[in-house]
Amino acid sequence: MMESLPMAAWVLAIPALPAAAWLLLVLGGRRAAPAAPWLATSAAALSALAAWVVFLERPWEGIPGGIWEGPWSWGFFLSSGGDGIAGLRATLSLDAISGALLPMVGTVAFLVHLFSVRYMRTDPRPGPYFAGLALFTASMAGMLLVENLLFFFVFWELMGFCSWLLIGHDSLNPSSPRPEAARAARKAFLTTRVGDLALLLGMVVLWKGFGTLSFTELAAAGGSAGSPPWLLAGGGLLLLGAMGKSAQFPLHVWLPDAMEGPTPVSAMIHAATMVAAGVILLVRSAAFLPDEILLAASVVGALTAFFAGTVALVSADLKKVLAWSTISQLGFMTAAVGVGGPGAALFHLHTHGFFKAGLFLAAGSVILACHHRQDLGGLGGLRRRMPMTWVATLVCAAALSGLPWLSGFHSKEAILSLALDGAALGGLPALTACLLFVAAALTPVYMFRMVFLTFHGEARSTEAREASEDSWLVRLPLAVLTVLAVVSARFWLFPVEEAPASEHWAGVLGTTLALGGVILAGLLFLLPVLSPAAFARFFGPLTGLARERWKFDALYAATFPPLFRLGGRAVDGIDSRLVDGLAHGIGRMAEAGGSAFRKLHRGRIQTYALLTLAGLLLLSVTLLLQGEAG
Amino acid sequence: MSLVAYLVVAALLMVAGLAMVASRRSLIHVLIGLELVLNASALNFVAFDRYSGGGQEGQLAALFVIVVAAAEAALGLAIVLHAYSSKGSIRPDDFRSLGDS
Amino acid sequence: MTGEVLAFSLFSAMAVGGAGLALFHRSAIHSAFALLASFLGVAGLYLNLGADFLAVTQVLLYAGGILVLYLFGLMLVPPEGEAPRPGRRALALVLAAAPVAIFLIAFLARSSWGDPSRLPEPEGTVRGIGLALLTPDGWLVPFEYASILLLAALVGAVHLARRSAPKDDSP
Amino acid sequence: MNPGPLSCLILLPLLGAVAQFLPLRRGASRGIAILVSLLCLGLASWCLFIGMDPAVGGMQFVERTPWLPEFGIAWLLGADGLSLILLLLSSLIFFLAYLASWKEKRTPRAYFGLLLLVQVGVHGVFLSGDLFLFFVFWELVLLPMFFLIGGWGGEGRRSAAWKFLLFTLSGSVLFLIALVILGAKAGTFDIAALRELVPGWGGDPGWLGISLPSWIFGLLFLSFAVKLPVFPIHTWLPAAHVEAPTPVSVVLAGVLLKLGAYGMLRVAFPLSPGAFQAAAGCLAALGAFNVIYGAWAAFAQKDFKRMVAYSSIGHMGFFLIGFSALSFSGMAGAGLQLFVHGLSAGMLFLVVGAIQARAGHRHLDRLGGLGAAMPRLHALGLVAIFTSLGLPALAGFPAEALVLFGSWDAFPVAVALSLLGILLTGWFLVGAHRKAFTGPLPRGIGKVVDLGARETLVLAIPAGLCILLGLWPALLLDRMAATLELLRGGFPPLVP
Repeated sequence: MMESLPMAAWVLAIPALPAAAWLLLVLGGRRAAPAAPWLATSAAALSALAAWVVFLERPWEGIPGGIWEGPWSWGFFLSSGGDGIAGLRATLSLDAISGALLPMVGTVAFLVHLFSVRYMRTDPRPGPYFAGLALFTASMAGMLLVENLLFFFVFWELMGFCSWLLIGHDSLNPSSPRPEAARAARKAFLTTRVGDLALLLGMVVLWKGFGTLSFTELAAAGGSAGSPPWLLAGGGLLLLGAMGKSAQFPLHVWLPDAMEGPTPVSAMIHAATMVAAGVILLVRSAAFLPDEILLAASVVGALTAFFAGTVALVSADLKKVLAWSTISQLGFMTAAVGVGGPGAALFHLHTHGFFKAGLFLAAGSVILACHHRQDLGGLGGLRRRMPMTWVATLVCAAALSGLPWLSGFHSKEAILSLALDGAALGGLPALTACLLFVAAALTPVYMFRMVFLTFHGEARSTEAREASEDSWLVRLPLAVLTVLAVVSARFWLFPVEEAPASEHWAGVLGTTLALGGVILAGLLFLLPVLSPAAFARFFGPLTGLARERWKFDALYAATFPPLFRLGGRAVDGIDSRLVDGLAHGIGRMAEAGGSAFRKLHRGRIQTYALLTLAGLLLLSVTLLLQGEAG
Repeated sequence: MSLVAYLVVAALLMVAGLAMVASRRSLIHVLIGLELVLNASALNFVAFDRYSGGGQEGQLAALFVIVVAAAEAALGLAIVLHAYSSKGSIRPDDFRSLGDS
Repeated sequence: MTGEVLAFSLFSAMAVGGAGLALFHRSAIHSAFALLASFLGVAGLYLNLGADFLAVTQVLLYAGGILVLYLFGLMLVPPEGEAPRPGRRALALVLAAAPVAIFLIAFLARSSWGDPSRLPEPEGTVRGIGLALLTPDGWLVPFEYASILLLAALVGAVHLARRSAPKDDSP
Repeated sequence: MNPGPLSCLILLPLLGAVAQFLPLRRGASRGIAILVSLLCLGLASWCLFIGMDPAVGGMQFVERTPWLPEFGIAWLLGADGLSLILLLLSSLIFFLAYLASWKEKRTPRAYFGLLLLVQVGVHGVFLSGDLFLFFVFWELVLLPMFFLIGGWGGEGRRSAAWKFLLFTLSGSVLFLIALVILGAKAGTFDIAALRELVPGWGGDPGWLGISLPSWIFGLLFLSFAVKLPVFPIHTWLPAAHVEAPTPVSVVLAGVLLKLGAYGMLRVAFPLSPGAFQAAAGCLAALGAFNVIYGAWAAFAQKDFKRMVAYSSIGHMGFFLIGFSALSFSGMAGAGLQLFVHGLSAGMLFLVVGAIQARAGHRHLDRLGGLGAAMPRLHALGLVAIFTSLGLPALAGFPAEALVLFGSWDAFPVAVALSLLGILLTGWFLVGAHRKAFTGPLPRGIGKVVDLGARETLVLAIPAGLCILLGLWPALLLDRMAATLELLRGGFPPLVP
C-alpha cells in the first residue's frame, strides 16, 4: 500500500485533472473564460504526463489477473444488501488494455487542446469549448480506467454528451450562430443513442444472465456459456451499441455530419475518444461474445470499411474525406475483433489515433490558413505555402494507407493477415477478407486524392493562393504527430494476435495494394495521365450512389423523423381529442343536467315561495292519501 | 278545545303568510307574510306543548321564534331600506341578480 | 261550551281575519294594522293555552316592537312601492293557496292526535321559564346565543341602514 | 404534549400559513415562507441522514395521540426510509418554489399562505400512519392548489383549475369510498393494522364476483392513479401544469405527482397484495404504455411547458414498471425515480419559466439563441435536460437503469418498450434545446439578461443534487434499502 499510493495518485490524475479543469471552468463561468485555454491545456498536459508515467511503470504487471486496482471504491447503487446490485462497485482499475491506450489518448488529447488554443482564438465562447474538451478527455480516460460494464457505460454516455456539446458548439455562437451545427449535433446524439440504448438493454440481459458486469468475470463466465439465446441477444445488443458509437454501418450516418464541429473537435472524436469507445467495448467483451456475434461483427466491419471507402473516394470536402476514412478504418477494427484479433484491433486503434489526429489537425491548419475554405475544389497548391502541414499530411496519409515502415503498416497488416487466415473457412469469413482487402486498396486512393488535390497542382481560389502557415501552436502538434505516426508502432505493448500462415502474404499483398493505390491516385490527380471524370463514368451509377452516401442518409431522413413526428401528432390528437374529449364530454353531461335544473332558479324570490306552497300542497295531499291507505 | 283547532288556525295563518310572500308586489308585504308564517309555527309549538302535557319546552321555543322574528324584522327592513336607496324600488321582481337569466 | 271555547273563537277569528286582511288589503299601512290584530289574536290564543308569559311577550314584542319597526319602515319607503292593483296573478295565487289550506286542514282533521282526555290545570309559567332560561342545565346557552344573534342583527341593521342614507345613487 | 420532529414538520408550515394572517410588512410573507421551508428542510435532512436508523425498515419517530378514539382514528405519524426521502424532496422543492416566487406581487400573503398550506398537506400525507389522517391531509392539498392555479395562473387558468379540481376530487371520492369500507369493516384506520387485516378478507364474497380486497385495491389504485397520473386520467396534468405559475408548476410536478405514487406504495399495494400481484402485469404494461405515450405526446408539443408536462407522464410510467416488478432493484429504481423526477421536472419548469420571463412566450418555434445570450441558464438547463433524458452521471440514469435491471425478469417486453420512450424523450428534449438555445435570437426578443444570483441559486441547488446523485445514488438508496426489503417482504416474489 505504501508504494501503491503514489501510483494511485498518478492513475487518478489522468481523469481527475481534466475533470477538475472542467469543474473550475463551469463554476467560474464568464470570469474563467480568459484563463480557459491554458487551464484546460495544462490539465490535459499533466494528464498526458501521468498517462506516460503509468505506461512506463506498468503497475498491472505482476499482479495476478493482470489488473491493478485503486485503493478507493464505493458501492454505486448500494453499499450493501439488496439483490446483488451492491456488487456494482465503482473503482479505478488498470489493465494492459487501458495501459496501452492511455498514452495515445492523453497525448492526442493534449495536442488537440494545444491546437485549439490557436484554432479557437477568435471564438467568443472559449469557456464552454475548453470545458467540453476537458470533460471529453476526462470521460475517455475514465472509460479506460474502469473494468465494469456499468461504469464503462457511464463514461461512454458522457462522451456522447461531450461530442454533442462540441459538435454543436458553433450553433451557440452569439454573433454568427450556425444552425446546421445544432442539427448535426442532434443527429450524432440520437444516432449514437439508438446504439447506447441497445447497449443498456444488452447490459441488463448480461446482468441477468451472468450476475455480474465486471469484464473480467464476464470473460471468465462467458467462455463456458456457449451461445444460449439470451447471450446471443445480449451480445447482439452489445454489438449494436458498439456499432452506434463507432459509426458502423448502418448507424454510421452521424459521423460525417459531425464535421460541423470545430476541426480540433473532429480530431478528438475521430482519433482519441468517442469512436474508439465502440472498438474498446468490443475488445473488452470479445472473450464472452458468442461466435455468431463475432462473425456478425466481422461482416459489419468489413462492409463498413468497404462502403465508407467508396464514399471517401468521391467526397468533395476535405474534412468529409477524413470522416469517411475514419469510418472505414473503424470498420477494419470492428472486423479485426470479429476475426479473432482484439489485440490487432487495439493496435490499429492506437496507430490510427496518432495519424488521424495528425490528418485532422493538418486539415485544421489548412482551414485556418484558407479562412474556413475546405472544399477540395477550392484548394490546391498549398505545398509551398504550408510545408509543415504538407509534410504532416503526407506522412500521416502514408501511414493510414499502410505504406511500409510507417505505423499504419504494422497494424493494418496484423488485421489483414488475421482476415486472410480466417478466409480459409470460406463463406462469410472469405467475404470479410475480400472486402477488407478491397477497402485496403481504396484507402491510399482516397487519401492521396485528398493530399494531391489539397497541396499539389494549382491553387484554385484566392484563399488558397494567399494561405500561409500559422504559428508554433499549429506547427508543434503537427510535428509531434508526424513523428508519432512513424514510430507509434514501436511502443505498443499489448500482445497482437499472430497469423503465421498468412502474415507474409498479407504483408506483400497489402504493400502492393497500398503502393498501387498511391500510384493510381498520382496518375489520376497529380499527373494528368488519367481523367477522374472518365473514371467516374466508368463506374457509372456506382459513383452517383457513392456521392449520395449510398442513400442511407436520405432513407433515414425520409423514414424515421416523419414516422416519429406522425406518431407524435397522432398521440397528441388522441390525447387532446379523444381522451380529453371524453373527460370534457362527461363534464358537459353534468353541465347539461345542471342547466336543466337552473331553469327553475331565475332569481325571483316569489317563485320560490310559490314553489314552497306547491311543495306544501304535495305534502299534504300525499299525507292525506297515505292516511286513507293506512 | 281540541288540539286540531289550534293546528287549523296555525295552518291558516301559515298559508296566508305564504300566499302573501308569493303574491304581494312589495318587499314590505313579503316581510309581513314572513311574520305570519313565524307566528303560525310559534303557535304550533305552544299548542303541542300544552297538549302533550310536558313542561315548557314549546313555550321556550316560541320565545326563541319571537326573538328570531325580531332580528329578522330589523334586518329585513334594513335590507329593504338599503335596496330602496340603491335601486329605487322594492318590488321583489327587480331583485334577481342571483338568477342567471 | 264554555268561556274557553268562546275565547278561542274570538281570538282565532281575530288572528285569521287579521291575516286575511293583511293578505288582501292594498295599502301597506292597513296591512300592518291588520297584522297587529292578528298578533293580538295569537297572543290571546297563547293565553288560552295557558302561556301567560308568552302572551305578554307577544304583545310587547310584536305589537310594541316589531310593528312599530314596520311602521317606521313604511314611513321611509314611499307607498308607490306597491303596484296600483293586486293584479290577476295575485288573485290566482290566493286561489291556489286555498286548496293548500283545505287539504292541510283536511289532513289535520283526519289525523288522530291522541288528545289527552283531561288537560292539567294551567299554572303560572314565569318562574318556570325564568329558571329554564337562566340555569346552565337548561337553556342558558341558547339564550346567550339568542342575545348574540340579536346583537348581530342590531349591528347589521344599523350598518345597512346607515350606508343607505348618505350615499344615494352611486352603486 | 411534546411534538416530535414529524409533528414539527407538519406544524411549522401550518404556523407559517397562519402567520400570513398577521399584518405583515411587504416582503415578510416570503421571508416567513422561506424561513419555514428552510427549517423543514433542515429537519427533514436531520431525520433522513442522522436521526433515522437505516438498518430499520419500519416506521421510526412514531408519534401516536388518540384523536377520535371511538372511530379508531389517531394522530399517528411515522416515517421510514421512503417517506423521509420524499419528505426531503418536498421540503427542498417547496424551498425552491418559495425562492422562485420572490417577485410575486399579486397578494403575496394569500399566495404564500396557500402554498404553505399545500406544504402542510404534502408533509402530512408523507408522514401519516393513519389512513384517515392521510385522507385529511390528502384533501388539504387540493383546495389551496385549486386556488393557486385558478388565482395566479396563466390565461386558461380557470378551466385548468377546474379540471384539476374535478379530476382530483373524483379520485378523492373513490378514496373516500374505500376509506369508509375499511373503517366500517376494520374499526381502525391504522395503516399497519389494516395491512394485517385486509388481506384476510379474501374469503369475503365481495360484490359482482370481485373480492373485497380487490375492490379496495381497485378503488385506491384509481384514486391514486389520478395523481400519478396514469393514462387515460392524466389530462388534467398538462392543463394544470401549463397554466399554473412557474413555482406552482414546480410544486405540482415535483411533489404532487409523488403523492399518487406514495399512496400506491404505502396504501394501495400493501393493503391488498394479492390483488396487486394479480394486476402487476397490467400495471407494468400500463407503465410502459405511459412511458411511450407521454414521450410521444411531448414529442408533438410546440409549447415548451406543455412538453415538459407530458414528459412527466412518461417518467412516472417508470415508477409503475419498476414497482410492479417487485424486485429489489426495480422498487429501488422506482423510489429513486420519484426523487429524481421531482428534481428534473422542477428544474425544467424553472428553466421554462426563466425563458418565458425573458422572451415573453414559450413557443419553441419562435425561440432561439438563448444559449449564447444566457450561458448560466444554458448550463443549468443542460443539467435539467440531460437528467430528464437519463444521461449517466446524472441522477436520471441510476433510477431508470435500476428500473430496467429490476424489471427485466418479470416484464421483458415492458422494459424493451420503455427504451423507445427513453429514446423519444432524448429526441424531443434535445430538439427543444436546439430550438430554444441555439441559432440566432428571433427578432421579437430584445436584449435578454442572464439569470440573477437568486435564480441561479434556485436552479443550481437541484442541479448539484442531480450530479451528486448521478455519481453516488447510494446516498439515497442506502437509506431506503431496509424499507424496500420490508415492503417487498409483504409480497411474494413475482418471479421465483
